Amino acid sequence: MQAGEESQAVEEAPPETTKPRPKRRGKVTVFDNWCKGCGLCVAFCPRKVFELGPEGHPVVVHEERCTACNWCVYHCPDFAIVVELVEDGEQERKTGQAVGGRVRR
Amino acid sequence: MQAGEESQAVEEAPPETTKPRPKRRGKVTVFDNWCKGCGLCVAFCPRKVFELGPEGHPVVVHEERCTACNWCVYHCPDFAIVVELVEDGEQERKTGQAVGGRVRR
Amino acid sequence: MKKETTKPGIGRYEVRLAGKGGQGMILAGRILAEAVALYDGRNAVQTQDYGPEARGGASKSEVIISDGEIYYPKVMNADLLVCMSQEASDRYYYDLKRDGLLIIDSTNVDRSPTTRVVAVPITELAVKATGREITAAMVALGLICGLTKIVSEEALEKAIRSLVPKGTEELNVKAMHAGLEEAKRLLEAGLPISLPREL
Amino acid sequence: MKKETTKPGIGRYEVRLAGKGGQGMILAGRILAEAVALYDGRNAVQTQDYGPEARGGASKSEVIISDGEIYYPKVMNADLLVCMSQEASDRYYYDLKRDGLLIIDSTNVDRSPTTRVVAVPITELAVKATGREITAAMVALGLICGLTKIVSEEALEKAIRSLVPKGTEELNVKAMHAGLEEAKRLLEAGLPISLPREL
Amino acid sequence: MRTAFLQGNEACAYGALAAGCRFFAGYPITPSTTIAETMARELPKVGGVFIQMEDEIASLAAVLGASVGGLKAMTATSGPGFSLMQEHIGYAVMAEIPCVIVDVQRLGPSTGQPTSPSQGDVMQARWGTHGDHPIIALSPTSVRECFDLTVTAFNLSEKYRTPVILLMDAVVGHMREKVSLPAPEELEVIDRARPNVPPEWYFPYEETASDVPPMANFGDGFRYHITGLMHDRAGFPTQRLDEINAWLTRIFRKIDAHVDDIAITEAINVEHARTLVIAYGCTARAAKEAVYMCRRHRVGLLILKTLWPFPKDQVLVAAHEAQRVVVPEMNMGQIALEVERLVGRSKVRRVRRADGEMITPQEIRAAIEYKE
Amino acid sequence: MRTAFLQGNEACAYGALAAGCRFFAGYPITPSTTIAETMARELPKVGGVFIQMEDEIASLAAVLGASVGGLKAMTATSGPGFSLMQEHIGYAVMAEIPCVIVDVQRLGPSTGQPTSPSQGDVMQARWGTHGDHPIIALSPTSVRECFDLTVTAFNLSEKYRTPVILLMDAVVGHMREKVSLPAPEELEVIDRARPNVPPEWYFPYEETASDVPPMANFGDGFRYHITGLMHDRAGFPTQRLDEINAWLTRIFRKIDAHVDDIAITEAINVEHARTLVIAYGCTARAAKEAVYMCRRHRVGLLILKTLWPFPKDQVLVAAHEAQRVVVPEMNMGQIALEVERLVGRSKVRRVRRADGEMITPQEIRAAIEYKE
Amino acid sequence: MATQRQLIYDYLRHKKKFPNIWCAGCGIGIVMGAIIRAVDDLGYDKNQVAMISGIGCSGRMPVYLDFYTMHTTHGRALSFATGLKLARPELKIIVVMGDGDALAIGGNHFIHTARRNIDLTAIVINNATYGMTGGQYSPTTPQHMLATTAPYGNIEQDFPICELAQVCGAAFVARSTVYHVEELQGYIEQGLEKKGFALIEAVSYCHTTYGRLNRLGSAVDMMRALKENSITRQAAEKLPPEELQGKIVRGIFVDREVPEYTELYQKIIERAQSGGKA
Amino acid sequence: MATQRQLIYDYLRHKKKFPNIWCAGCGIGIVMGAIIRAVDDLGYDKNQVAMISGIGCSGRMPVYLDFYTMHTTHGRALSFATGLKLARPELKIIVVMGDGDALAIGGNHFIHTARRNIDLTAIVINNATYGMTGGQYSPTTPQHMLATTAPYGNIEQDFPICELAQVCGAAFVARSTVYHVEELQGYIEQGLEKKGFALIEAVSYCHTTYGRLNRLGSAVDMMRALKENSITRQAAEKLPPEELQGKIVRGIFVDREVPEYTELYQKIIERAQSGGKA
Ligand SMILES: Cc1ncc(C[n+]2csc(CCOP(=O)(O)OP(=O)(O)O)c2C)c(N)n1
Ligand SMILES: Cc1ncc(C[n+]2csc(CCOP(=O)(O)OP(=O)(O)O)c2C)c(N)n1
Ligand code: SF4
Ligand code: SF4
Ligand code: SF4
Ligand code: SF4
Repeated sequence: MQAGEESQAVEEAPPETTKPRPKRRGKVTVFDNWCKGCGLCVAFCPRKVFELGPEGHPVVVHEERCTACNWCVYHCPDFAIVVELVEDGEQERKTGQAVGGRVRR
Repeated sequence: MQAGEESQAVEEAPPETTKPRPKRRGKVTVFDNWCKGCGLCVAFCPRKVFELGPEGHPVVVHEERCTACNWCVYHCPDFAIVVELVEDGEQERKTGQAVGGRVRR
Repeated sequence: MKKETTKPGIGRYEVRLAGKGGQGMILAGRILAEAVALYDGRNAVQTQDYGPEARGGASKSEVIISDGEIYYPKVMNADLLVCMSQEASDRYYYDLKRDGLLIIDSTNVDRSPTTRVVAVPITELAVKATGREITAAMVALGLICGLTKIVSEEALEKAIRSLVPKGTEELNVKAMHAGLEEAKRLLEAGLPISLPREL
Repeated sequence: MKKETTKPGIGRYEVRLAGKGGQGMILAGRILAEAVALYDGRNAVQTQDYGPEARGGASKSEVIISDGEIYYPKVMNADLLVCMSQEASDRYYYDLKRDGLLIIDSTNVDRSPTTRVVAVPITELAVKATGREITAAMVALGLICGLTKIVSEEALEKAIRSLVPKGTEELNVKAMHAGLEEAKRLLEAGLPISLPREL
Repeated sequence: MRTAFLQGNEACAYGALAAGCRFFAGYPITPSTTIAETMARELPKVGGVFIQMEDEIASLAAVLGASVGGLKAMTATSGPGFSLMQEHIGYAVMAEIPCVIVDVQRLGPSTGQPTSPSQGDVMQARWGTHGDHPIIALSPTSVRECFDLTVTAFNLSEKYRTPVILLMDAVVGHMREKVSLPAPEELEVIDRARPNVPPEWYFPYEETASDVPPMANFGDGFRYHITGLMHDRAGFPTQRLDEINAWLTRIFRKIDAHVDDIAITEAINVEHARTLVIAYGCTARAAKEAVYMCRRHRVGLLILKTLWPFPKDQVLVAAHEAQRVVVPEMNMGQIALEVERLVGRSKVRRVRRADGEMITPQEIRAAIEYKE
Repeated sequence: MRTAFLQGNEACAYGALAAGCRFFAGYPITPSTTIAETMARELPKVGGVFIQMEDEIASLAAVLGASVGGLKAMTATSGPGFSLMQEHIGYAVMAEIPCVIVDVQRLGPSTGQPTSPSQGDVMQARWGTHGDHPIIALSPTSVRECFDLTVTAFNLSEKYRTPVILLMDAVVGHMREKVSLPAPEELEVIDRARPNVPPEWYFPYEETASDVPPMANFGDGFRYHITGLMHDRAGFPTQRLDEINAWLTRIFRKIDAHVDDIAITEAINVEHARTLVIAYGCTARAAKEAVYMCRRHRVGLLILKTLWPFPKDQVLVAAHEAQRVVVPEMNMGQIALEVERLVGRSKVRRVRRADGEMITPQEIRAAIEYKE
Repeated sequence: MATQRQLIYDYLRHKKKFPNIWCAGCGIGIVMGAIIRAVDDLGYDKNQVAMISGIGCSGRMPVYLDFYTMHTTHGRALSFATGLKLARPELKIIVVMGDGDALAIGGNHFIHTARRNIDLTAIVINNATYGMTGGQYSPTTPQHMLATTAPYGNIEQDFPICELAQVCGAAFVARSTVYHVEELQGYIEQGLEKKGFALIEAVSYCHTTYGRLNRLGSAVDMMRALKENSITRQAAEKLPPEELQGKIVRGIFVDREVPEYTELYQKIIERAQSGGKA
Repeated sequence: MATQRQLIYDYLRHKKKFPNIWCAGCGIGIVMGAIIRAVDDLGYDKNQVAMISGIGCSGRMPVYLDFYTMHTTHGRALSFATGLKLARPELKIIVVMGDGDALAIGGNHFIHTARRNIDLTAIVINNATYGMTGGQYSPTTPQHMLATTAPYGNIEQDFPICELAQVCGAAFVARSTVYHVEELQGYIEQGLEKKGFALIEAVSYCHTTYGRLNRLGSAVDMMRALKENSITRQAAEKLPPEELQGKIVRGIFVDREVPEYTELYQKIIERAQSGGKA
């Protein structure tokens, strides 16, 4: 993104989202051995994909809701989340794409 | 003076001043043992009261022109000049008075 | 020049509490030492070691208890070693006394370095008693008190009340009692425990 | 290990130029030393002392001249002392050699510490020759050259030309010549002057 | 008498307050920070001032400014900060400004190991600033001594108009022990001698019988000059050799001639000792344990509470009959150098460790019992 | 060979350039400033960089940054600035970054007497930074040696990956002498060993046969880590005792095991000398004069060009038959401490002066001829 | 753009150094993520990038990144970086500092480096406290807040970091927060591309010390506060000063062309070598 | 107002310390005159006034003045003064510094002291160079000018001293020159009367080093330049930026009410003593 533009503030979704299954979907992986259980992803994921597990680590409970917005990826201080983009249907699994970020030149 | 006011820039007088003998007059003393001969007083005295002497020190050559403006007193870096105020005529010799300077409270 | 005749090491009892930063081992050591020193009227010295990762790395606290003067302030050969993490257990077991007492938190330690060990699910007990993992350190203190008697129950409770954050006193005392009860249970079961020799 | 046999102090000639900051004594010392070392092909070491008042306080420059190696770089007992101020004369006279040569600038020094002295109105000569007080140092150098021959005229002139500020070469050389002439006059008059012993 | 269970760092802070310290300026650094934190909390209660400065250089500068203003003042730091304070330690010596500088030694060099203890700054305390100067440095071995020696540090600094360095280590600084603190009336507290002449007659750097000229505080009507330049007895810059030498001689004499008053040691079984252990700081505790372990061997122990000026006479006396002198230190051998100089190199066995771990009684015992 | 009439400070700057120095960062201070001024003029001519930093702390930091980038780098200062550099000297030791630090000693402590010479920073060079560390310090006696020892300083710093301190004094620094400077091809110039392994195999702090691991420059494709913390062979922070001890041992050994290579002395008539004079810096010149004055008395002279590591063996050999060892210094006795430790206190006579005046040959002669 | 997996593999010293030492939820790791994405986005070769830090929690960042990395002394990172830049003008140098590091002990180097306008990208992670040493007040701790050394509340004004860099002469100055990490990444990219001194302030309150002492809640609560209490410069301009109190103003403060130091020095070399006035 | 004779007698250590060590024509003495007239004008008791300086030509001023005087170390005068002020809040403390002293080595203390807004009157004598050490470039040497360490011309931007103090939070900031000594005196008076940190920049070019190297003529010529190249803030506002190049802008930059440090600290003492939150 061009600096100076307002960053798109991510809105938190209502706890039980009733929105249809997103077009852009993500496959979410949490590395438990790097995660320290700070809870940022659980609290801020706009689609409430995570819940706090018994060990204090987030558990992916609603992967189907994930829009691959990458909020959690960019905000996890411990590099413990990877979200891979899954285009609906047959499409090959693709690399996650930035919401913002400057286009590579 | 109140800071923020423009300081009254002292104008240099023409070398041979033809102005009448000033009302406010000064008695000018130079302490040779403190004076280092920088020449500031000689150059800037608006009434050209000084000339550079053979030893490199200023010599008071035209005391009668002195208006006790105190330029030399305030600018001599060596505290080597004292100008005492002489009111015209009979008046007792008085202490030099500041052109600017805040009034004592 | 002063000549001293006090025998050193008389009744010297060495305790090491080891775990990870955040498990409260340093506070626990301080509570134990302060209980002994201020309320049981004996001598105690407490020291601590921690890494730069004040909140995460290895951390240990040592308490030397004695009726006489305490010179060397660190554990030479521990009489009592409490390990709240696997790393601590692996690392510190080596200087436990032959007849020393090893307590491990079996919630966190899978592999014990020896079979002569009192394995108690300390963290689990804590969560059960108070709902908060962080009170495990108090459970451990209760356990120590109950098993070794190096500190009196009253002193320990006083020290806990004076040193834990305001508002959490009851919670922590509750955890201590959970430890005490577990100790009682263990003693009744007659597990292989080496208790303090003198003092 | 190296064994040295060179005799020290052979032909060692010690010069001190003393005055006030701003009189150019440090530059004069440098010129003298460089003349001797670079153009007369002998050895010279030059040192200097000055106060924080680089521009006003006491200042002195010392030059040791020798055909051999020079160890101690400072004046022990001056063979030649040039004093351009009263203070310098009062202060440094004490370590002039018994048969050393004392030159004072009689323009600035009123009271000479001894009668065995060559008193020359150096500053006055400078003003006369060049109109500039600051060239007094060059007059002094000319005088030294003429009286003691410790430096050759050619070497001195070369050194002056290479070290004085660009554009002032002629002025300074003129001053030096004024000094040389005064020396000639004095020698002809046969004043009591002790000249270098050896070298 | 007040019994408490305290950290060495806290005891140091309480000692300072008891000694009359009313100003603290510092910059946080492990393992000294709790001293600052205690002072931040306690000083305002007694009307004193705590300020956290932008760095250690400014901290010691502020301490010196406050001391000149008449407050007893202190700072506390550790290795890297102590290095930064060196210029101002020299200034304090030169201008003869009382102050106390605490260095809670951690493992160096450089950032080293911030949470590990060490005794690596002993020689730095003596030689860290440029130019020749005497210094006083004390080193406590227990929490109670952290209190006591801080009081002593203030007393000596006021008495001798000089900076005093308290060389703690991360063991004694962070150790908690039961201590009984003396009541205020039990303490001897020394305040700087103040001039008893009218201001016109006052010379702030005058020769006096005690070698310590009285010190007027700024604000008390004595308008004098202070400088880091060599100065005359009035405090004004001088280049006169006689004045420089007079100052230099006095500044050394005021410490050297009073080593007896300054040098604090504790001697245990040193009479007729064949083996003498010399130790200080936390290592002295290991040494004490070791010496008692070897009771049979005619082993004596000399604990140095004063490191600088070096307690030369005490060491010479204690080592008189010793065939071996063991010097354990948590460094590569610093005090050992002085000991070697005094008793001869061949007699000295160093026990050294500079990896952040305490030397154990066993290691010292091994050196005591070692057969060459 | 190029004959010129130079100041010691200028010769030092030319020596640096000849040794390949291409970076200078400094802050002006009397009497070192002409070194900076010469470098400001000369460096750009050879494509090098001069920068005046905001203070001495930043100056040494910039020097270390530039050295890590691959340039031979130097700074020059005097007492007060040298005190401020202490923290970064420790960093350079810890991170093993080559650099040369010139201290043109002036009279201290504190601001002292900026225009007067001294040898007051000798112990500071050894002990000024916190924590245990070895150091190399050299001290020239003449203008030519200012050139030569600057070259040596760079060579040693590159060879041993360590900061080297050049302890000049205001006499040699400001003295002008005729010198013949060697042509570039006559000079031995040593560059740091560079890794000859692929980047993946490179360990910047590895144990090597020479104890000095090769150094990769930032920008050359070796992406490694540098820290002032105790570190492992890869440069990453460690708390492991085995790694800390390995580092500590190596860092001392790389200097101590090569004292022969580092310790430069000049011995004059020391065989069978009954009286030995040990001197350095400008004082060595007075000593030489004095020794020649007393030719008849079996007087020898050992001039120390290397002060640290202390040339222990040379001193012991030279003092072998000596009944008296005279140590003249322009301080209150600093090198004398080491000499006393080695040859015994009773033999040593100090000749000391710390008022800014050079010690004279006569004063040394008096000590040589003194009858107890 | 590379995937997160790829980024981790490419830019992090992932094999040995993780998990990192920071507290759970600390924003320093978030800044680190923004940096590697910025570097990747700009297509820099890793052999072209150096990272220099001071001492503090933030100062530990270089350990984790596979660049030329240097963890220097407290407060002096910019001075080390200045030397390195002059020796290696071709390197892209990122300097990471805490607020205490950059502005307390390091304040002088901060203003002088900005004044020289030397081509460095400096990132100040402003956590409003000294994190590493446990919560003392720093030059950016807001007035009245508590700190372990301000048990009665902090009485000092805080530094306006961006305004300071601007007045001193920096070429690029911007502020964002770890909540607005994509914006932050953009500023870092702009800073890296700017020829001259670029200063980016990344606000990331320390919840462990500053947050706990001032009862500001968990890492989650403090992250939410960054979102709710911050405002863009554009929006800020429209607000009356009272309402701006306590708000974090985000945006670019300066973006200007100023002659850069290493380039100016190159001209000096050319002049000297062509026998110019010495 | 006292006569000059009286001022000399009252405020100068006239018996022993004169003539002063400064070069003939150096403006430092002129500033000194302004200071004693200001103190006299305000009617302060000498026993109420302290002067603290750093190292440099300007740093020698305290020797000559009959106050409590302290010549500290290079760059640190403000830190010493901070300690003294906290110990003796009743004293009027004047801190005299050179530009190198205040802004090169002392830059950090400068910005922090301004930020704390502690009641000191700081006078920076800006002579555009390091006078004492013989003419090296300082943070106020204008770009392109020569210095002994900038033989090819200075390539650094110079610090805007007044703007810097202002951004950091000083309560009073003003600039004048030694030519406009009465104006300068007025500012010093205002600074002394201001509760809070007051910064007065006195421009006084060093003709001995800076002037000579740059061929700017004698002390007289450079004094004339101060007159001719300076302009008031009011007038400056009306000029286009090009015409302001190289001009010295005189006037008051800030004069505002900011809570003062020693007063705030006094409140902390009161709170602590009344058992307030610790
Ligand atoms: C010279 C010096 N002084 C003090 C310290 C101790 N110290 C380490 S980190 C730190 C401050 C940390 O705060 P900040 O710079 O804001 O970084 P953060 O930890 O908050 O990221 C201090 C004071 C040090 N290492 N060196
Ligand atoms: C730590 C330290 N570094 C350097 C010096 C040398 N020094 C003395 S005065 C001075 C600078 C003088 O310039 P400035 O501060 O502008 O004052 P001025 O002499 O121009 O009045 C310097 C660098 C010193 N005394 N101490
Ligand atoms: S201004 Fe003062 S010092 Fe200068 S010439 Fe005039 S009297 Fe002398
Ligand atoms: S007071 Fe001075 S400047 Fe003014 S007219 Fe008289 S002599 Fe001239
Ligand atoms: S202490 Fe604060 S700044 Fe440091 S890692 Fe923890 S949360 Fe981050
Ligand atoms: S060198 Fe410059 S600033 Fe210093 S006294 Fe001389 S003219 Fe004034």
